[in-house]
Amino acid sequence: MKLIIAIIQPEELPAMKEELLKKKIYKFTVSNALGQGREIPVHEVYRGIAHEITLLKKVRLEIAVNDEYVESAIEAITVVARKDGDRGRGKIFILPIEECIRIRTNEKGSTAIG
Amino acid sequence: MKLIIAIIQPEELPAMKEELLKKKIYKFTVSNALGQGREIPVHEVYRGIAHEITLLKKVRLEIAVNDEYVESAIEAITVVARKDGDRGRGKIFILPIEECIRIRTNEKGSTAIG
Amino acid sequence: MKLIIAIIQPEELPAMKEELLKKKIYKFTVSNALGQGREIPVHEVYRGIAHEITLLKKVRLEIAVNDEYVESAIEAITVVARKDGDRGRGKIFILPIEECIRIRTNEKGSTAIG
Amino acid sequence: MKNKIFWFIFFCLGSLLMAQDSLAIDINAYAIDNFFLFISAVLVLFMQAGFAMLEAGLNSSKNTVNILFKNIMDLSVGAILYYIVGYGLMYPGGGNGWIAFAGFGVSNTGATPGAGVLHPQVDWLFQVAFAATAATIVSGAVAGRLKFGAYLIYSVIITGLIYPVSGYWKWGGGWLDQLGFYDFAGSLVVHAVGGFAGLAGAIVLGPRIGRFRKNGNSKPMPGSNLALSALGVFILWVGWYGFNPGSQLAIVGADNTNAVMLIAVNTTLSAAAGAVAAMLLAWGLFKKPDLTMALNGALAGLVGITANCDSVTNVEAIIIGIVAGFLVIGGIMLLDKLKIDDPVGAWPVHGLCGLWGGIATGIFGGYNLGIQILGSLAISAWAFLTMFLLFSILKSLNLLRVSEEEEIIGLDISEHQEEAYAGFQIFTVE
Amino acid sequence: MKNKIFWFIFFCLGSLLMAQDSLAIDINAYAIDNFFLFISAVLVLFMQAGFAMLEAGLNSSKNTVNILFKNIMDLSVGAILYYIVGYGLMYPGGGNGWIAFAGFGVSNTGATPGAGVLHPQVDWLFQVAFAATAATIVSGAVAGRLKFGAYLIYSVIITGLIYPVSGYWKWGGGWLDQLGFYDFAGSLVVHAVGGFAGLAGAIVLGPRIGRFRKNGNSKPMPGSNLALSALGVFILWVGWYGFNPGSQLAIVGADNTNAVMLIAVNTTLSAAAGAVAAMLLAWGLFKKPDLTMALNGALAGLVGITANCDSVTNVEAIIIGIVAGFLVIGGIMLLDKLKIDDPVGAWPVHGLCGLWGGIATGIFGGYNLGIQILGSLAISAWAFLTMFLLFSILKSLNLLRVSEEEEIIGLDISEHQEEAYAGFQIFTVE
Amino acid sequence: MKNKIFWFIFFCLGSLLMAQDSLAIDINAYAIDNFFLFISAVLVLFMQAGFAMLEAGLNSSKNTVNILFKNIMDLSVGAILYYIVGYGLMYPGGGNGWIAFAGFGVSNTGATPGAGVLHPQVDWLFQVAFAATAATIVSGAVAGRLKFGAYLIYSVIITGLIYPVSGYWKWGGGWLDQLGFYDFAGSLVVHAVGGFAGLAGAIVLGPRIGRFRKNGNSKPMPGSNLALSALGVFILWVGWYGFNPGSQLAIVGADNTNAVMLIAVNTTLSAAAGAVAAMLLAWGLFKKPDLTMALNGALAGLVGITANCDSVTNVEAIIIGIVAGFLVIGGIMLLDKLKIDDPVGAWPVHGLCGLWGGIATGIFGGYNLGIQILGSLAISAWAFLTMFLLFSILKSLNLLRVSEEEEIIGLDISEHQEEAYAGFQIFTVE
Ligand SMILES: Nc1ncnc2c1ncn2[C@@H]1O[C@H](COP(=O)(O)OP(=O)(O)O)[C@@H](O)[C@H]1O
Ligand SMILES: Nc1ncnc2c1ncn2[C@@H]1O[C@H](COP(=O)(O)OP(=O)(O)O)[C@@H](O)[C@H]1O
Ligand SMILES: Nc1ncnc2c1ncn2[C@@H]1O[C@H](COP(=O)(O)OP(=O)(O)O)[C@@H](O)[C@H]1O
Repeated sequence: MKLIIAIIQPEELPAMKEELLKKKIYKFTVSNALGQGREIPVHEVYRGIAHEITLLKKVRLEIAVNDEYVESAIEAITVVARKDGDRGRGKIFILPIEECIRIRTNEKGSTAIG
Repeated sequence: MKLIIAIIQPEELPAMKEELLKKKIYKFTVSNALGQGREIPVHEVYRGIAHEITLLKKVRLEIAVNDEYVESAIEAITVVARKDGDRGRGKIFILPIEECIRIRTNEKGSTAIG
Repeated sequence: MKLIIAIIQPEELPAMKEELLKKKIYKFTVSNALGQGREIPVHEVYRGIAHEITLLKKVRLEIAVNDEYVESAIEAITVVARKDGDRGRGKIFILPIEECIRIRTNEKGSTAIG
Repeated sequence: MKNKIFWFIFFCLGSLLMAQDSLAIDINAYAIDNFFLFISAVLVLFMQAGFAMLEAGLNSSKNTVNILFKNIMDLSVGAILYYIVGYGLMYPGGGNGWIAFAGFGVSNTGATPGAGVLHPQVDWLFQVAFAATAATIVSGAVAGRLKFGAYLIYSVIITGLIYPVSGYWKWGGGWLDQLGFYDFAGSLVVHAVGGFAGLAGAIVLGPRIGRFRKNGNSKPMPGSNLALSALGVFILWVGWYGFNPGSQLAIVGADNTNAVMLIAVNTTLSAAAGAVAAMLLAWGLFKKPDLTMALNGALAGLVGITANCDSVTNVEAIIIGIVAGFLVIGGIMLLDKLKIDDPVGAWPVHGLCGLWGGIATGIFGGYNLGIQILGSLAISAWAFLTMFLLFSILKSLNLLRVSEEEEIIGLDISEHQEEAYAGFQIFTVE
Repeated sequence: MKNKIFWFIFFCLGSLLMAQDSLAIDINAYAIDNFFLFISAVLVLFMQAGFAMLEAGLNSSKNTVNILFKNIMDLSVGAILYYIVGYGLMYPGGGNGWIAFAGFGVSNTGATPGAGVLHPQVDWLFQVAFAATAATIVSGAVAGRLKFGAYLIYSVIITGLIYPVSGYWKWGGGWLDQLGFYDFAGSLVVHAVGGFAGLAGAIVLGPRIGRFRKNGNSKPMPGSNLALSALGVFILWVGWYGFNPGSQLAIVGADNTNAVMLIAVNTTLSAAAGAVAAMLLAWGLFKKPDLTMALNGALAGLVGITANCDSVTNVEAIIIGIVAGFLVIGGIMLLDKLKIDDPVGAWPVHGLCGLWGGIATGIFGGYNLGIQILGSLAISAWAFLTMFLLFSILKSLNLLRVSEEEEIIGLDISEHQEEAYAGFQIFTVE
Repeated sequence: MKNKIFWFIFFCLGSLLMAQDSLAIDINAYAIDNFFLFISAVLVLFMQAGFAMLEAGLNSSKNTVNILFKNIMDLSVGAILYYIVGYGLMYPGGGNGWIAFAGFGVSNTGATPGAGVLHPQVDWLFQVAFAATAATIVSGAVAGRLKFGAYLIYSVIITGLIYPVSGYWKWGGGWLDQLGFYDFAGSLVVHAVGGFAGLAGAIVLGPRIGRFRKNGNSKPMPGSNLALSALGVFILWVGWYGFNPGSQLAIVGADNTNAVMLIAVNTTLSAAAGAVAAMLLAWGLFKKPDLTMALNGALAGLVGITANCDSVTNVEAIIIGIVAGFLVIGGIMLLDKLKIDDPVGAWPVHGLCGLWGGIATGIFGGYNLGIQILGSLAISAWAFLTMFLLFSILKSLNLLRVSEEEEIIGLDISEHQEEAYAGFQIFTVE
C-alpha cells in the first residue's frame, strides 16, 4: 500500500478528480497548501509597495492505494497537468503505508483502502 | 515510530481528543481537509441550480507515536467514530517514521515523540 | 529520499524559509494546522466564559529532499526556532519516500526532487 | 360711504391673504412633521441591517445564512402581517383596553394638513418599523437550532398578534395607558417584548449542543465575524436616532423641536455610558476588555433610555446607561448560570434592560414607580407567556428544533443547502 | 383727514408685514423641499454601498477587489461625466424629443425661493445618484471576466451618453413623455437601462469558465460572502426610500406630503411581498428556502414598484411585489436555460422586473397599457442595443475579456495584484 | 365713534393673527433648522461605522477585534468627555482667544424659536460627532501595536482637551478666527488634528515588526478584508453629506438653502475626482489600478474640500479633489520613504489633505493665503506636538506599545483574548 502525495495547481483539481474516478480511484483527500518552488513568483503591489509572493496557492492531494493502482494514479495526475511553462506544475511523492484501517468497520489492510 | 494519519468527521474530533488524552497520547496535529469518498454527497442548491458536493469537510489528524502506542491510538479513534450509516466515517493510515526530532531540544528518536 | 514534516510556530516560518534557501533547499510546501501539544494553552474569554484553547495555530512544513540534504534541512529549522519557553516549539518527523515524480516532465527519482 | 366700502374690501382681501398664509404655514408644518416621521421610520428600518449583522457576526459561520434569512424574512413577513391585521389591532382607536380591532389595512386619506398631523401611511411605516424590531430581536436568541419554518410561524404570530396587543395596551390607549404607565419609545412595548419572547424561545428550545458541558461548565461558542457585529452595533446606534427622537412623532412647535434634540442627546449619552460601563465591568470581572460585552453595553444603554429619553436630564441619561451596562453583563452571566443559551444576549440587552428602562422612568422620569413596575412586568409577562406557549406547541408538534445531526452540520447546509462563506476554509470543530 | 392717513399708514405696514410673512413662508417651503431632495439624494447614493456589498458577496472571493473597485469607480467616473455632459443631455429643456444638449456643467443660481422650487445643484445631486445606480447595475452582470479598463470605458459611455439620452426621452420631456408614457421613479429609465445593459454585457462576454458544463448542465458558482450580500440588500432597501419617495421631488403641499407617504409604504409592501413570494416559489421549486433568491425577490419588488409607487394602492403594491418575486426566479431560470451567465441576477432583477414595473403601471396605475409597453420596450431596447454595440466593439478590439488564465487565477490578482481577504485560507477550486 | 372702535378691534385682531402667523413661521423655521442639524449629526455619527470598517479591513485579521474596539470606545469615551468638559472648552463664548472654559455639561434651554436658532442639545450632538471623528482618525495610524489602555487615555485627552482647544481657536471665536482664518467644515479643525495626532502616534510608536526590512526595503502588510474597507469608504462618503452640508448650521433662508446644495455637490465632485485621480496616478506609478489607493483618493478629495466647500465653484471642487488624490499617494510614498508606519494612511488622507484643504481655501476660496497657511500649520502643529508629548510620556511609562510577542500573536488574542473570525483558517505568516 502506498500513500501518494501530490502537490498540484488548484485549477487542475477538477480535471484530475474526473481522471482518477475514470481509473476507478474513488477516494482521496484534498487540502490546501502554499508552495515554495521555483515558479515565477506572483507580483503584488499593496499601497505602492511591490512585493513578491513566492508561497503560491497549491492543492495537496493524498491518495492511499494498493500497489497495483500506483501507476494509474500517477497517470491520472500527470496526464491532466499542463506541461507548458517551465516551472511550478508540482510534484508527486510516494510513501509506503504499513497499515490501513477503515474506521467504520475496523477492516484492515489492502481491502480497507478503497 | 509510526505516523498515524486519520481522516475523520469534523464533529468527532472533540471526543477523539478526549479519548486520546485518556490513553496518554497528548500530542497530535490537526488540519482540515476535504474528502472524496463514497459517502452520500451533500446536496446544495444555489440560485436554482442543484449541485452535489462530493468533496466533504473532513479533519485530518496526524499522530506520531512510538510503536507500542499505535494500538491505543487506533482504538481511541475507532471507538469514538460513529458506526451507523454505511459510508464516510474515514480511514486511518499508518506510515513508518525514520526519525523524530524535538525542535526545542534537538532530542532525537523515540523519546522525542511524546 | 526523505519527506521531512515539521510542525513549527507560525511566526518562525519567514526566518526558516530564508535559512532553507541559504542551504540551497528551494522547494517545500506549507500548510496551516492546529497543534495539540503540551504548550501552555491560550486563555480566551468569550462573553464572560473562560475557555482554554489547547489546539494552537501551527504551520506544517513538508520538505522532500535527497538523503544528503536531510541534515541541512533539520539544521535550518532548528537553528531558527526559539529555544526559550519550555514547550511548544514543535517537532520534525522524517519519513521515507519511495518515489518522487516531477509532474511537468515525468522525471522520476532523486533528480526530480529539487 | 364709498370710503367704508373701500376699507371693507381692502380688509377682506387682507384677511384672505392672511388666511392663505395661515394655510401655507400649516402646509409647511405638515410637510415637516411628516418628513420627520418618514426619515425616522427609515432610520428604524435600517436597524434591521444592524440586527442582521450583529447576529450573523455573533454566531457560528455554519448558521450564517440561516440567521440572515431569518432577519430578512421577519421584516418581510412582518410588514405584510402588520399591514393586514397588526396595525388595526394596535391602534383600534378605542376598544375595551385589552383587545380591539379597527379593521384590515391602512387608510390612505390624509387629514387636514397642520402641525402634528400625521398621514396614516407614514404612521404605519413608523409603526411597522417598530414591529419588525420587536420581531427580529428573537432571531438572535434562538439562533443555531430553531427550524426555519418555525421562525416564519413565529414571525406571523408576533407581528400579527402578540406585539400589537401589548402595544395597544400602552400606545393604542389601552389599560396600561389609562393607568398612567409611561413608555416613551418602547423599552417595554418593543424591546422587552422581543427580549422576553426570545427568552421563552431559548428556554423551550434548550441550549445548543455542546454549549453546557456535562461537568456543569459552560463552553463558549465564539462568534464568527465580530467585524460584522461591530458594524451592526454602529448601525443600530445610528438607527436609534430614528427610534427615540422619532417617537416624539412631531418636530414642529418649539416644545417638539426641543424635545427631539434632548432625546437625541440622551440617547447618545446613555449608549456611550453603557459601552464604557460594560467594558469596565467586564475588564474587572474577566481581566480583559471584551469587545462583545462593550457592544452589548452600548445596546443596553440604548434600550434603557428608550422609555424615558424625553423625561430625564443628560446626567440621568448617563446614569441610566451605566446601570444598563452593568445589568447586561449581569444578565449574560445569569443566563449562563441558569444554563439558558441566548447566543447574542437578546434577553440581557432587550429584556432585562427593557425592564430597567421602564423602572428608570419611575425613578428618574417622574412617573409613578409602582405603575411603571406593574406595566413593565405586565408587558414582559405577556410576551414571555404567549411565546412560551407558542414555542411549546411548536415543540410538541416537532416543528421547533432541528435534529442533532442537522444542528452539528449547521443550519446553512441542513436547512438551506447553502453556505455563507463559500470557498473559505472554516474549522467548525472546537 | 389725519385719521385717514393714520389708517393708511397702519394698513401699509400691515400689508408689508403680510408680504414679509408670505416671503418667509416661501423661504421655509424652499428649505424643506430642497432639504427633502438632498436627503433623498443621500439615501440613493448610499445604494452604491448596497450594490457593492451585494455583488461582492455573490461572487467568488478571487474577484472581490475587482467588483468593489468597479463599484467605487462607476460612481466616481459617473459623477464627473454626468457633471460634464450627462446632465445637459438629460435635461436640455426642450429639444427635438430624441436628443438635445443644454450645455456643460450645472448652474449654481437658485431661482426665487418657493415651494417645489429646486436649486439646480441639488437637482443634479439627485439625478447623478440615479445615473450612478443605472451604471452600477451592470457591474454584477459582467463580474468575474470583464477587463477593468473596459468597465471604465463602459462607465464613461453609460453615464455620459446612453442613460442621459433615454432619460431625456421620458424625464427630460422627450418623445416618450410627450406620448404620455409614465415611469415615476425609474423602473425603466434607471433599472431597465442598467439591467438590459448588463444583459448585453453578459451575452457579449459569454459565461465564466466552468459555468456551463459540456454536458449541458450548469454549475453554480456560489457567492463567497452572503453576509455582505444580505447587508447589501438591507442597504438597498433603505436607499430606496430616497429613490422612490424622493422622486416626488417635493414634499411641501398636502398633495406632495401625502404622495411621499403613500410611496414609502407602497415601496415597503412591494419589497416585502417580493421577498416572501420569491422565497415561497423557490422553496416549492427547489425544495429549500433559498436566501439569495429571497434577497433578489426583495429587490425585484422594489424595482417593480418604482415606476408606479405613486399611482397604485397598498394592495396593488403587494400584488406587484408578488409578481416581481415570481418573475425574478423565472428570469434567473430562463438565463440559466439560455446559458447566459449573470452572476448576481442583474437582468432578472433590474431588467425583467423593470419591464414589469412599466407594464404594471399600465395595468394598475391607470396609464395607457399600450404606451407603457411601447415605452418600456423602447428604453430597454435602447440600452440593450447600444451596449451590445459597445461591448462588441470592445470585444473586437480585444479590450473586453481577460485571458482564460487570468480569469482562473481571479481578477484580483491578475488585474489588481491585490487580494481582498489576505491571510484567509480560501479554496477556489470546485 | 363706534365705527372707529369697531375698526380698531378689527385691526387688533388682524395684527394678532399676523403676529401669530409670524410666530408660526418662526416655529416652522426653527423645526426645520434643528431637524437639519440633527440629521446632519446622525450622518456624521454614522461615519464612525465607516472608519471602523475601513480600518478593520486595512489591517491584519489578528488585530481586528482591537481596532473595532478602539473605534467603539473612542466614540463612547469621547461622547462622555466632550459632554463633561470638551464642549465647554470649545465654545466658551468669549475668552482670551487661546483657552477658555464655559463650564461643565450642556444647557437644555432652547432660545426663542426662529430661523437659524439652534437648540444647545442638537448643537452639542453635531459637535460631538465632529470630536469623535477627529479622535477616531488616529486609531488607524497606530493600529497593530498600541496598547488598548493607552488608546483609552489618548481618547480622553483628545476629546477632552486637545481637539476642543484648537477648535476654540477657530470655531469658538478664538485667535485664528479673529485673524480671519477660514475652515468651513474642518479640514483643519477636525481632519488635520486627527491626521497629525496619528502621525505623532505612528512616529513615537515606531513601525510594526517586519514592516521595514533590514535591507531597507519595506514590506507590505496587506489588509485582511478589503470588502469591509470599501464599505467603510462608501459609508464615509455618505456621512460626509452630514459633515459638510451640515456645517452650514442652517438650511432655512435662501442663502442657506442654496449654500447647502452647492456644498453637497462640491463634496461629491471632489470625492469623485480624488478617487479617479488617485487611481490614475497609482496606475501610472505601480502599473496597476490599486483599490486601496482609489479608496484613499476618494477620502482625500473629501478631506480637501471640507474647508472650502462653500466657497468654491464646482470646477474648482474637481480641481481640489484631483490635487488631493495626487497628494494622498505622494503622502503614502513619503511615509514609506521615511519609514513611518501608518497602516491605513491616516496622515496622508487627513493630515496632508487637511493641510491642502486649508491652503486651497486661500487659493480658490478667496481667503488670505498667508493666513490660511499660518492657521493650517498652527492647528496641525498643535495636534502634532501635544500628541507627540502624550505618546512620549506613555512610552516612557511603558504604557504605549505591546510586547514583541504580543504584537506577533496579534492584539486580539494578547489584549482581548478574543478572535474576530473564529473558525476561519487564517495564515498570519508572510
Ligand atoms: N522537494 C519538495 N518538497 C516539498 N514540496 C515540493 C518540493 N518540490 C516541489 N514541491 C511543491 O510543488 C510545487 C511546485 O514545484 P516546482 O518545483 O516549482 O515545480 P516544477 O518541478 O514543475 O518546477 C511547489 O510550490 C511546492 O509546493
Ligand atoms: N484511499 C484513500 N486515500 C485517501 N483518503 C481516503 C481514502 N479513503 C478514504 N479517504 C478519506 O476518508 C474519507 C471517508 O472515506 P470513505 O471511504 O467514504 O469512508 P468509508 O470507508 O467509511 O466508506 C474520505 O472522504 C477521504 O477523505
Ligand atoms: N507526536 C506528535 N504527533 C503529532 N504532532 C505532534 C507530536 N508532537 C508534537 N506535535 C506537534 O508539535 C507541536 C508542538 O509540540 P510540543 O510537544 O508542545 O512541543 P515541545 O516538544 O517543544 O514541548 C504540537 O502542537 C503538535 O502540533
